[in-house]
Amino acid sequence: MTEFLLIFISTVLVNNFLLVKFLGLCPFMGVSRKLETAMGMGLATTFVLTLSSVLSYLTQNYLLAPFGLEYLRTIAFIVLIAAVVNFTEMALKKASPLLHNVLGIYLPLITTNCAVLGVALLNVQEEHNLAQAAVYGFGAAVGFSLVLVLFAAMRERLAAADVPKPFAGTPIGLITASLMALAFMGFAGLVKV
Amino acid sequence: MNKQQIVLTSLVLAAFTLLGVSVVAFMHQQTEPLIQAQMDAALNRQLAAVLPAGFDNDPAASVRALPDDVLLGGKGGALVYTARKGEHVTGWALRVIAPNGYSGAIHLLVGVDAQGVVSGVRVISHKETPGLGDPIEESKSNWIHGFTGQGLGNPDTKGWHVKKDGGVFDQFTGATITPRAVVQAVHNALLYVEQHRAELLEARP
Amino acid sequence: MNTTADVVVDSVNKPAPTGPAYAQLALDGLWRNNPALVQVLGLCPLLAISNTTVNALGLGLATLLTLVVSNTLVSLIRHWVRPEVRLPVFVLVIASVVTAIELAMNAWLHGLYVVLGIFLPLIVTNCIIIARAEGFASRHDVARAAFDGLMMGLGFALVLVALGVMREVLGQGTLLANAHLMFGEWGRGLTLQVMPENYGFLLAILPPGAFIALALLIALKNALDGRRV
Amino acid sequence: MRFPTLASPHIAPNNDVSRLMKQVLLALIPGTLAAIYFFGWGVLLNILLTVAAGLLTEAVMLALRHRPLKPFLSDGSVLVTAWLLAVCLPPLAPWWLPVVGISFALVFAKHLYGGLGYNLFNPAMVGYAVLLVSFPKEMTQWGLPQGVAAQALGFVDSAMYVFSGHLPAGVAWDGLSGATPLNVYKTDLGQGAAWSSIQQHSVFSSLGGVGWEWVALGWLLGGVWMLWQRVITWRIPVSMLLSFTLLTLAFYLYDPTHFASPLFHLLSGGAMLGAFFIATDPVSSATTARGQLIYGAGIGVLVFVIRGFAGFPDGVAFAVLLMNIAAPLIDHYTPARPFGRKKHE
Amino acid sequence: MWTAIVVFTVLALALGLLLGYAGQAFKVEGDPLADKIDALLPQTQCGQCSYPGCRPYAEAIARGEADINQCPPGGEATIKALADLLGVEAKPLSAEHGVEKPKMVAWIDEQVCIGCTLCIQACPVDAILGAPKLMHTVIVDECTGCELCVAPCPVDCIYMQPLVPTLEQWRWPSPEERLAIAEESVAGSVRMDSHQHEVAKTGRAES
Amino acid sequence: MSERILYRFPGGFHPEQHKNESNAKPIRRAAMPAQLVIPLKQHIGATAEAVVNVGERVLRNQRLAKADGYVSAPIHAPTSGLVRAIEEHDVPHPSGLRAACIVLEPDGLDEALQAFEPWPDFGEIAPLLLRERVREAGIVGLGGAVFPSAVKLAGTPGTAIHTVLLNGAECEPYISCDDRVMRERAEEVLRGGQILMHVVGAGKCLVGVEDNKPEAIAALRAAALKLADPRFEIVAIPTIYPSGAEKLLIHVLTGQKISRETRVTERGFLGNNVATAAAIYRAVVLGEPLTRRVVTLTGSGLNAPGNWDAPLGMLASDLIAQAGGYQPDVARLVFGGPMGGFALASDEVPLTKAANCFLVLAAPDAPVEPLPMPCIRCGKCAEGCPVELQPQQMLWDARAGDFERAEKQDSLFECIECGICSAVCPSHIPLVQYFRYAKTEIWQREREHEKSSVARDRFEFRNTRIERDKQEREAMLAQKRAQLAAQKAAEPVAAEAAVDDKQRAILDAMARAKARKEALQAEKTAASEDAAHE
Ligand SMILES: Cc1cc2nc3c(=O)[nH]c(=O)nc-3n(C[C@H](O)[C@H](O)[C@H](O)COP(=O)(O)O)c2cc1C
Ligand SMILES: Cc1cc2nc3c(=O)[nH]c(=O)nc-3n(C[C@H](O)[C@H](O)[C@H](O)COP(=O)(O)O)c2cc1C
Ligand SMILES: Cc1cc2nc3c(=O)[nH]c(=O)nc-3n(C[C@H](O)[C@H](O)[C@H](O)COP(=O)(O)O)c2cc1C
Ligand SMILES: Cc1cc2nc3c(=O)[nH]c(=O)nc-3n(C[C@H](O)[C@H](O)[C@H](O)CO)c2cc1C
Ligand code: SF4
Ligand code: SF4
Ligand code: SF4
Ligand code: SF4
Ligand code: FES
Repeated sequence: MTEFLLIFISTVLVNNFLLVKFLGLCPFMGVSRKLETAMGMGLATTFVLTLSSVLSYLTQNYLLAPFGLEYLRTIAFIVLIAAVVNFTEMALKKASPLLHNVLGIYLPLITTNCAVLGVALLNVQEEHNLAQAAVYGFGAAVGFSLVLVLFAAMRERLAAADVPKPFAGTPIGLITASLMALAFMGFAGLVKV
Repeated sequence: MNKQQIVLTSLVLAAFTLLGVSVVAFMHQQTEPLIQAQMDAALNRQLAAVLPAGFDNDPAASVRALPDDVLLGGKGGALVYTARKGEHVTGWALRVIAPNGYSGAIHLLVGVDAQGVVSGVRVISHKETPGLGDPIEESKSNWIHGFTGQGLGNPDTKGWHVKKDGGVFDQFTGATITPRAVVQAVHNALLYVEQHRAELLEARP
Repeated sequence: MNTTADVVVDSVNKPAPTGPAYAQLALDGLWRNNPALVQVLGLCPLLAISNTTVNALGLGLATLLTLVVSNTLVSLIRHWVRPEVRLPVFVLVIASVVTAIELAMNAWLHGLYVVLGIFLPLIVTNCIIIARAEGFASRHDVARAAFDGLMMGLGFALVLVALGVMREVLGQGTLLANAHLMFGEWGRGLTLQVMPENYGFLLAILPPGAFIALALLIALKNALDGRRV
Repeated sequence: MRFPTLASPHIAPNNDVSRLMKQVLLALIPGTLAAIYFFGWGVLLNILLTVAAGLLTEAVMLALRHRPLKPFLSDGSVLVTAWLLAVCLPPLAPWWLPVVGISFALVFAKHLYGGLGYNLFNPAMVGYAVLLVSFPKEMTQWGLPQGVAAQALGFVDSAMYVFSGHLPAGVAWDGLSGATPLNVYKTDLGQGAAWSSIQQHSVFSSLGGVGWEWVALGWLLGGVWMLWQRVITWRIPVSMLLSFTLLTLAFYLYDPTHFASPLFHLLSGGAMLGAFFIATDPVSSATTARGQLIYGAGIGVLVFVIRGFAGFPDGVAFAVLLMNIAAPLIDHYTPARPFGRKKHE
Repeated sequence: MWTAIVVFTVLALALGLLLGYAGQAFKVEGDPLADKIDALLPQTQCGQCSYPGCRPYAEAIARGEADINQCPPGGEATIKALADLLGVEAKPLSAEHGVEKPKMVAWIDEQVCIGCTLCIQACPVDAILGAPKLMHTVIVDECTGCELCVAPCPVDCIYMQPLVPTLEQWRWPSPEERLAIAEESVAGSVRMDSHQHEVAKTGRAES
Repeated sequence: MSERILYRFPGGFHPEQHKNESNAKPIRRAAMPAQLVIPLKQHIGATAEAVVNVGERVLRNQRLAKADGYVSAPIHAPTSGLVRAIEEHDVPHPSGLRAACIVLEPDGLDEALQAFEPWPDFGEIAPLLLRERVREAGIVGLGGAVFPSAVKLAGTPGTAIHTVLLNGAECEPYISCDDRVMRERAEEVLRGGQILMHVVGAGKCLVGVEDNKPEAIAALRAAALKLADPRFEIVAIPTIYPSGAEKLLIHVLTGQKISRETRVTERGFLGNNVATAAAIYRAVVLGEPLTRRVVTLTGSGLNAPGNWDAPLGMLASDLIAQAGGYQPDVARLVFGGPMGGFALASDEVPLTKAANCFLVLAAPDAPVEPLPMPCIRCGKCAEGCPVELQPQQMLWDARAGDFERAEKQDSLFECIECGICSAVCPSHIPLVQYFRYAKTEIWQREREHEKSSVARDRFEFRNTRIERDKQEREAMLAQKRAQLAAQKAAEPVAAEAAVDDKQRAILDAMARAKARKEALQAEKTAASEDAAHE
């Protein structure tokens, strides 16, 4: 249990995907202008990320490894992710049209979110087992969503700020992200592995 | 739902998969031996840096896992690479762990010659504070070269400490923990070699 | 937004009825619609792999190559792909290209391959590549698609290298450190000590520094554009 | 007859920003005096350096942004930021350290956001954190307090050292500097020592650390005065100190060998300064009443977590920055409950 | 190599079936986005956006063909609303499409009007009353101020006049506007030194 | 009288009182000026409709304009004279816009009309009739909100009023007209209170007066004793601005917190200003319509501050001349008090029913607007806000143009525009200005949105019409051709008629929809204006 907790804390706070590992930055910068949007994106990503973390683990260990096809990992994973995303969309539409309305537009964006493929690849690199992969994927997603939502709230406050012209928009967003990363460095050493 | 469409779709996708995978698989066949060679070469370069010069075997290939031992860091995963000249063992490279760095474990490769003298040490990975604990890296400072030529009696046990603790090894300004941990780990590796010399000389992977 | 630019370009450029002029494509990729500075895509490698010039150069070139090849292939196959599977097929093509490049780098530039780590396979999800495949290559002829890939790739790589230079010089005071990873042993001689020996503003090579460096570059571009407009 | 139509209300204002800032500066004096007494002239040098460089940076940035110099240079906020950063820096730090810190803080954490009032992060703490991660060597060389240090430097010698790095003959750097109590605590605990044995170290005293406790009490005094003057409200300092004390107490009671007493935690490092002067920075903190309680409590928890379990000896700066991140969201979820409205309306 | 090809072909076939199914299931119906955009446009129907009316412009935005800053009557507020809806950065009004002007209404000089009905035909919202050979009047409440009736008038008797608010419709100026008004007003009514203007401007959000 | 437990409302502010300048001398009766300018709208709601013609001679108390709708009030002549004009004239309004006024030239005879039958024994009169009298007499709230009193008296169906509240707080600095009215006409005020209790069937009348007016409290208590009516309770409340705001006053007196959505009548309270009560007394007992009011002329810019009983329509310049004219360094003219009032550009504006004060400030007391600095989020404004808002958040919203957030998240419309936040802000930000702007901007956007929907409907309708016309024309052509070919006649006419019917039906439907929307809109605006002033 402690082990899972440590993995979770590590992925959410210490090695946050966005601020430390630099994965998933495009949607981070792109869909963080409004709090509501950011929440939708966070929810959708959490679901897809956790699911694809587990599925990619299975693919790696039951499809690629037995046949010695590890070198085709990237292809297998990305196709898998595309499928998962497509499916999520479909399932959502069937199960809850309301939720689909909220999340629908974000789902396609997730295919090209580095974090999803990144989690799959890192699971392999860190030699996680199934349960670890699941926690790792979930933790990464929670870390992603947390930072995304906090960032969106900050950017909303920036709307009235007197930001110098050349820095308005993306640059000041990046500066904010930078100072967030600086603050998150305070968690360094929280989990010693 | 149009079934024909679906089948067609999947066929198109399959066709492109086939194409892509074939190309990659072909590429893989071509590069596989090269990659293996590159990986060996990289490891060999590392080993050569710490092992005493003049071996003629492939130390990368003569690798053996070592059982857990506090002297090796106590976290498992310790390895030993043996260097030989002919049948004669000229030294070992031990992959050990310094468990008590400032921010966690420091992974080391410690080269020891057959006489039990350090022939070279390298840090493989660490999480110490950049700018404070990282002079242990070879690329950042020469500090790590300070071990070369030292053995168990030279200096004596008291000397195997950082200067602040009365030993002979330098610490860094503002950072004692990291060098302390490394010195201790190297010393422990020497002790391990001393205690298991016979075993190390004989064992073959 | 790419589409908007394309429309404008289309209307501006009369002599080439089949698509935008090459000069326009070059201008777009390198400056006006620069993938990193304007579209703000491909941020992950941009920030993760720009701590040294050599890493930046390595990944920049790999991305450039991927873009050219994938744009070319996508343009070639654009007529045979059904709309429902367009995205998966493109992704597949890109993934194949990237894997091939990855294998090649592993074989011939092993040191760099190790340093770039997972960001090499992650080129697959670099949003620029899919964006160009979708937004440009799938609608234009092979030559233009390839050229667009080249220019977009160059635009990206140049920004990546600029970031690498900024961060390396500021952060550790050197330039082209570890050049041997890319150029082999003779590359060691290329490393320059730009700042005094013990210099080091670590922030520049830490994560916060990456964000700031990119912010400064984008702001610089905005300022330059602003003055012209 | 015609008259100018100015905005209501039509009464003269009785308060302004620079007055507020001056009150903060006044409140900083007791703690600062104590710090100078215990840690030497380096503290004063730090303040002079940050203030000078801060004013210069502010002026340059205002000019670049085409904003009027006079009202903003005289609002006093730079002085507060500079002063607060200065007292967080190691005394006798090389001159460029405070200069780089304050310049970075004002440029990146303040003016790129639009200057006074618009920054999302506490500029002083941004300066401190940037210095800490960029120059850990310089940032961890702390002067030993009066009574522990073997020697002491006069003002001129201090200035000489700060600007040139040369000590007068016969003075050794080791006699002047050493680890702070929190650093000793963190390091020794990390190496497995017990709290009781750690306390034997010369920098510890009965309350906190030698000197540190008086400095902390100085901040407390200034803070209480600010409360009385209504410069700050009680919510942030009280909730922060409360959550911090409760946590340290709980852990201390649970395992007194491995956790220090709440008293030590409160009276060492930046806890007091943080509670009254830094967490209370109005611009970057939460502003709703309920939000401020959450914000303060969050800082208390984070200081405890970072001091106790993460890599840095003191967590105040990072805790404040982390809660700065959360402040807009906290404000969003603690909206006004207008007069007469029920909770869930 | 052959294992690879076989394994992946099977995988692709399977996924392809699923994706094909998904592709069929997800055919986009209608364009709800265009409706949402149209609801934000001022419905002046003036065509300054270079589209024949608000709805076509809304559809163009929804298709990603038109930028959000092309509607001068909507001005800054509309651009901001569109930016919020679409999750993009707001930008200043595109100069080539025009400038934001105060709200106007058409007024017909009835002495001059010859009753030609050309303006009636031009008005997109039927805001002009009148019959052939009779003088025409504008229904002020219906007029959107699109100016489309001005050009067709053969005797140039249609003028655009600023819409004067009634006491009920009057809106307080924002403090920024107030300062701007004060700046323009006759000297002596409000005196401010130049740096006060500067400061007032600093309070204004840059867009 | 037993001591009542008083409650403290959140926030609040202690401005300098400046009451002594004007409250020392008794109310003086203003001399009739040469001209009266009587605005047709002196109340919240629809503008009254003039019922006299230019050139017509009118008598005092004669009705000049009739109420136009339920939420409206008639206007009566304050003296006899000639109607010179009905035209646009400067009126006291922050916009500086002109509005329709009746210009009356007094003939000096002051011939009166007995407008209504006096009802000294109002206890015998049916409440309904009394309410009608209040309406006919043109009585509106004199506490500032000028809401037609008869509408308020109708209460909320289904809830009984248990307490009549007479608001004598007069919390704004400088103003003392209510103070003088309470001192000099205490009995009228209380008799008015009795009428109100009778109309709404309340068993209690609370009179809240800030404790900085001890003479008024004493006078009221003496009057209550004299009337020997145990239902009155005269309560001295602490002097904190804005204790006169109705819901805050109720909180002070009873501890109840009533939110904006709830009308006080729904909780069984009827609140009226003390001067309103006195006016109701005069209308009922003496049969006089509302044609005069007591107004405070005060401030350091005046030579002789004091309170005047003046006819409605008298220009401020005439009033000020009677108050000894301006000091040489006069700098500002404010309509109302210094906290909630607005500055006037000209003194050529008439006294209206809303005018409780003309505040004339000399330069030293009328600081140029101090430099606004950026908001430092210090929260002083929130601390002072009596309705527990977060002004700094609303400011942020208003500046970012995020009106939706201001309204939904930050409850902009709860703001009572008391001005405390502006007064205490260390950055000197004119916060209330932002809120007034934001509120009116939101209304304007709603209006524009309405208008654009209508425009869309009309545009689409026109397009379909054109399309149909075209088709019809083509159809006709085709038919003519067919006719020519087949020589048939009767059918097409019927078809055309049918189309016409359909078109008319659509037009009718549109007109109906429009009317309904307008009605809704008008109601909403009236309601929100009302709320904003409460
Ligand atoms: C942020 C921070 C990071 C540190 N990182 C290290 C480190 O990586 N290695 C180390 O030996 N000491 C590190 N230290 C310093 C130790 O806490 C401790 O001060 C030092 O090891 C004691 O050395 P000294 O006795 O020379 O002062 C760090 C201190 C701080 C504040
Ligand atoms: C908020 C804050 C307030 C501080 N106040 C003081 C102070 O008053 N006097 C002082 O000498 N050091 C002060 N410091 C310095 C910190 O206590 C010191 O940086 C911290 O203990 C880290 O030093 P170490 O890492 O060497 O332990 C302060 C630091 C922070 C972050
Ligand atoms: C900020 C504020 C202050 C007010 N102060 C007073 C006051 O001092 N006296 C008063 O009679 N009404 C005051 N009012 C108006 C009351 O809320 C309420 O509208 C009035 O008492 C109703 O009586 P009326 O209809 O007779 O005017 C104030 C309103 C506001 C919003
Ligand atoms: C009570 C109070 C506390 C403050 N604390 C800080 C602080 O911790 N750091 C800082 O940079 N400025 C501080 N300031 C100054 C000012 O708010 C700061 O410069 C702004 O953040 C700059 O926009 C403080 C001001 C006040 C009134
Ligand atoms: S410019 Fe605006 S108002 Fe005019 S037609 Fe286009 S969208 Fe409609
Ligand atoms: S009357 Fe003229 S300006 Fe008004 S809507 Fe019709 S065409 Fe446009
Ligand atoms: S009082 Fe002024 S500066 Fe303080 S929070 Fe309110 S608006 Fe901002
Ligand atoms: S004006 Fe509005 S926001 Fe300001 S204090 Fe008064 S009620 Fe609160
Ligand atoms: S490069 Fe776009 S999300 Fe990582």
